[in-house]
Amino acid sequence: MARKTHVTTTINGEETQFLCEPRNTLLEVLRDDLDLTGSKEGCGNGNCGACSVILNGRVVDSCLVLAVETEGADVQTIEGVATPEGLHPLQQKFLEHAALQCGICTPGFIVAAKALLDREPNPSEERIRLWLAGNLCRCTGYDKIIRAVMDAAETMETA
Amino acid sequence: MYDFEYATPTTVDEAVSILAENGEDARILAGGTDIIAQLKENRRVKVLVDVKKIQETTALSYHSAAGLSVGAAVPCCEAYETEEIAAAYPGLTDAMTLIGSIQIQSRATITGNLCNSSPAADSIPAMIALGAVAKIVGPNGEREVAVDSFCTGPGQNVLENGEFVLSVHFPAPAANSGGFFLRFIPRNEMDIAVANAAAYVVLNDAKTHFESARLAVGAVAPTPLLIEEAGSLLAGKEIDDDIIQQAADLAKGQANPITDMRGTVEQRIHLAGVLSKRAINGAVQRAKES
Amino acid sequence: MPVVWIPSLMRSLTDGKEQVPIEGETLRAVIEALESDFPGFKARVIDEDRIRPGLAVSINGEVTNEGLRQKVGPNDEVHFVAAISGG
Amino acid sequence: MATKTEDYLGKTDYKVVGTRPIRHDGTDKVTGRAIYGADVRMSGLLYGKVLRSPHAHARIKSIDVSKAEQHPGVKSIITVADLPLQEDRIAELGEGAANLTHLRANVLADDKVLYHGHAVAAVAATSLNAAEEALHLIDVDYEELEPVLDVRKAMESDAPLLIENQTTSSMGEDTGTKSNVSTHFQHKLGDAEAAFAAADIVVEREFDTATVHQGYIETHNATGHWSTDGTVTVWCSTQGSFTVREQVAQLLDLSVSRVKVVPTEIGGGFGGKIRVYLEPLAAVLSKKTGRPVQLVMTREEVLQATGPTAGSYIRCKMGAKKDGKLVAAEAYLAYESGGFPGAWAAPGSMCIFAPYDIENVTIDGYEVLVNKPQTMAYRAPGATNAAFASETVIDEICEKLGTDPLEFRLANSSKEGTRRADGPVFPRIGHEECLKAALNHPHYKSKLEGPNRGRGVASGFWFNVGLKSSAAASVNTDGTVSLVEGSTDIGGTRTSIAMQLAEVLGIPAEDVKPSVVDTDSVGYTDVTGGSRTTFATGWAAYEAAQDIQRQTIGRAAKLWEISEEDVTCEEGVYRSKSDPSKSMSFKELAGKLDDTGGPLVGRAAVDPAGVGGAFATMIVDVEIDEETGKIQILRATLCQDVGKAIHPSYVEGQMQGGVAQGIGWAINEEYFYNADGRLANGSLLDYRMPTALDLPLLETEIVEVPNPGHPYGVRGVGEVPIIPPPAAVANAVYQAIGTRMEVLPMSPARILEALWAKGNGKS
Repeated sequence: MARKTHVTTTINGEETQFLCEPRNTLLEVLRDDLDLTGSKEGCGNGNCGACSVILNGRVVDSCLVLAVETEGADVQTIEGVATPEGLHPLQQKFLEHAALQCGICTPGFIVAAKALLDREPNPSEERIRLWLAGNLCRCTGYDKIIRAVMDAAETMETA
Repeated sequence: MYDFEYATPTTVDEAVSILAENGEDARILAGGTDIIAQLKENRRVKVLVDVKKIQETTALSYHSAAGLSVGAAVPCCEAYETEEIAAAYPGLTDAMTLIGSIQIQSRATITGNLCNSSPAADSIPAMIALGAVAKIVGPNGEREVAVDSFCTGPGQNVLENGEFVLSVHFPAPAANSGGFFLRFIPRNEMDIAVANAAAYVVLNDAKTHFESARLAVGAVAPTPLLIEEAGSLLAGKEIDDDIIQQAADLAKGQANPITDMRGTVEQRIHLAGVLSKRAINGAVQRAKES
Repeated sequence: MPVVWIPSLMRSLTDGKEQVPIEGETLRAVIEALESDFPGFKARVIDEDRIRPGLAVSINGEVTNEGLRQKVGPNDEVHFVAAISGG
Repeated sequence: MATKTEDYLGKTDYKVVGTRPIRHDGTDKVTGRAIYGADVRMSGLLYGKVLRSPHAHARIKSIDVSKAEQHPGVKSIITVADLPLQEDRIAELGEGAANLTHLRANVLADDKVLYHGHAVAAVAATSLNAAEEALHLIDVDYEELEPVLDVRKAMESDAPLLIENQTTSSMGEDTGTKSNVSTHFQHKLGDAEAAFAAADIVVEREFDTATVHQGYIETHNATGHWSTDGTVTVWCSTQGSFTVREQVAQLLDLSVSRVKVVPTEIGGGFGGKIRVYLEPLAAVLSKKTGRPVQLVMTREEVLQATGPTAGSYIRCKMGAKKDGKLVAAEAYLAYESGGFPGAWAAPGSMCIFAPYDIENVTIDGYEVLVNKPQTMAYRAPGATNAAFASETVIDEICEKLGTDPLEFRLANSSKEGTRRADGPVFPRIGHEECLKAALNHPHYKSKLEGPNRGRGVASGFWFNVGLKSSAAASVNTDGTVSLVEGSTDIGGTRTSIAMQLAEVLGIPAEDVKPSVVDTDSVGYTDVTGGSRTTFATGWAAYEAAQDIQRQTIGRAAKLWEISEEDVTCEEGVYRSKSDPSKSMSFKELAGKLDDTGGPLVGRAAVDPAGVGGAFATMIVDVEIDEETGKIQILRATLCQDVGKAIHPSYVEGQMQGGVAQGIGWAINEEYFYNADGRLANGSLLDYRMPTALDLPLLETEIVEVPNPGHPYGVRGVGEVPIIPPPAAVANAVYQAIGTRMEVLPMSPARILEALWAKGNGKS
């Protein structure tokens, strides 16, 4: 049995410690050790975006990050997007626009879209499509997702 | 995934000695977007050397006179989000904004793209066109290798045992210059290039003639190619469609691709011409606007 | 009298007849009657006292879920069609 | 009092139906709380992995697991010998019929592997990595055989046989000849030969379509626990918990009551999550280890070894008179069924000419074994391939006649009373209405200008199905209703089902609390597939509501001490006919249940007839890069007859999703096999599904021709939208570059070749 490394990181604002093998990805640790199963594995090699998390302010595919790399890092997952006060505007708009069908890609889309709106509060449709091109959705044809993100951006701007 | 060890050297020497000791069994981890995917495909590695703790790898510097230096662990997004860099090296930015998704660009590095040495790598032709040089460190100290002679075959390069690329350097852009990179993929994002091309041109002050030009193409040969003859052809010539087409035809002539699921020999040769023409035109346009 | 439309690949049994009017108040009775007129018919559509898996019977365009017990009216059209499920 | 179907059908003042409430499971899904199959966690869980064949076609000479068994962490390894032998018989498995020996041999290969990725053995270990390492230690001795990957080659008499005793069955008759062709069927209407002879214009073309995958983002998974009491529980993402129960029970020789299937949330299916792959393995590995076992496929495994849809070869010939009347049609459809029989040529052949009233038709369909994974349904299975052929041929006839392609379709459209080629006569259908909607759509009326641009149209038909559903609803004292149902919710059906119950009871959709429950907790319910869920399970909910309403009327009568006949109920308000002062809402009545007889439960189980077939017509604009051959979709509009849209947002979503998949199928998606039969593109990088950047906003025009067979007129919406896109895109490509595309996908390489063939584009 491979020896494990002790890692201290901040996940959704809370200092978190875990043990992992070097070969464990961040996604595996989130899901299997920390019970944060909101991040999904759709492909395992960075081609679908379902496992998107924000690592030190940047959206990444957590399936392509080793957990040992996150020592001292700041990680935000889908579980940290809503607050006790309520849903994030993106989450609210996804619901209002019916921007999800099966919902498996939804956490990844919301995390990736949040990373965009955190940086660029008022992106164009084209910009949103480009930014979200790394997140595959097979149910919606993206139409309602794009509309939801645009609407969320607008809501956040006026708020 | 097979088990492996994880090392986080904090100095170049430390990294070099781990690499030298383990030979082929050691691989570098920077952005991880290639190596982790390969490990998942059961590639065996004894030790993964995370170079991100080595200060030099995370350095990113740009001076209008000295040019650009990109550390081996600098992710694409960090480079292209630096406005002066994006403005000075639009051709490189084209490539860096096309590698994978935003998620990939948050991690992937141009050094990693270079060292993975895929014939279809997106940033390599862009680097070649810009005359980039890789700074290699190893047991025998430092050496510099031009990116255009770095790759030696699919997945193969000039790195010797114990060596790794510490950073990539780009000369300062000349006055009246412009760079451009593009690729052809069946989708609009998230794809491996069927073919790609990059051009860097320097125009005369009147912006009517080429002073010099560098054209590079990818995915049409075992390694990305610098089309030197295209540069020689264009230098001193007046800018017109005909001469650009001739330069593009030179790229076609040098293309020596394979047929695989991503493209056929014929398609790739054809695209080498189409993309070269578009790259040169794009670079000229940018040079004119500069 | 109900009319049974004979699947084209079974018309060799019915001397090429495409439609056969035949007496019967249930699907079972209709098939038995066809069997007596055209020996071998029954075995092609019935398996262990059920409509063959993969096959469905449509009465006036409506696929029956009552199997051989399905009532057949005097003006009904009976078709043997492929059972469709879908994705 | 509204209790009869007629009272609801065609109403224009529904209170709930046709509105857009937020889905009940929405918050869980946008916050990451929803539990999908791979999210199931339990104590003592072991991790399983499957060893898969590296060969497309080989005989297994031996399997040696002894080294792997010694690997640290490994708890059990199974092969096909651990699955009970099955007799060679066809069993109804709750979703179509299947041959049990084939099902068993697909779950774990028997004496042969029939495709690259075919499961050979399965391991359970204490960690995923240990299980994976053990796979490398299993020694399988294969004798490689020649693979056959092309449907036409597989049909040749000297082709290598996949299943050596396979013969061809034709409508219950066996040819007795050994062949890879498992099934041949035929539909004949009128005299096509004579009609072609009399036709003024005849167009015939041949088409090939590649194998494509449903591409759901969630990979297959199963968690099994075999309890010491002899019962088995399986948690999994499935379109049909009851069919999984049936399949697991049959494969493991158990009575169905010993198997409980707990459907988790499901991350997409589109027809691909109906057959079992991992579920029996999880159960058997759990039996052997005494611990729960979870297996989750990688993406590569999904692409290699689950059920993509059939690649096909189709010949299609159609004839028309100068006056624009279609008079004859003929089709030959050969569909790949993969390594085991059972493909989708049957529905393909029943759909190919269904949108049109043609009196003389001959259709021959063949299902053919090839060394690819056993095909599975994919959204209107078989129909998309078929429509690509027929709708392209029709476009060419329109061109030859100089007729507008929508007007031509309208003039020849099937309508109520039209006889289908497979015999039956259409009831009320809405193809004409779809075509009219397309003709009047701003998209069709807009001008498309610019070089290398083209506009194409196409129609599609899909049957939809009914099948069985159950629902139970209990009234809570706060006036809400808890609804349990068995249809796994892939696209918001909890809500569309709950709305149908709410409409009857006159309560808001939000006051219904729908839950999808396990196979022990609700009556039998067929799969979420066949566009049936909102139709049939919605119907069950409607009936359960009627059951509640019959009882609430009784309760009101009791409360007011009047006769039931004196009570009316309209939109959730109960009144006494004789005493207008007596009135109360459903909510008020719910608060008084305790005083009037205690708990109140409504229930229903249905197996409805009255399925309404669905049509859709698409308009698409494309632009082609003449130098690269790449198609850009500029604008896409789908006009679809949905019967009645219960929740329009999710109806639009189905339409858009189907169109997106159809566009992917049209332009990029395909399985690439090497000459030796190995899948070369088992990843989402090289299996190119559309990204957000590949599609425009997708316009939808909901056409509502209520289905007289359903209380609210629902037809079902999920499947038909995937049918028109490939043909519509092909027709648009023709307008753009003047070449008829006969191969799917119309990848840049193929378009480029077409351009070169015309002498264009090659620099």
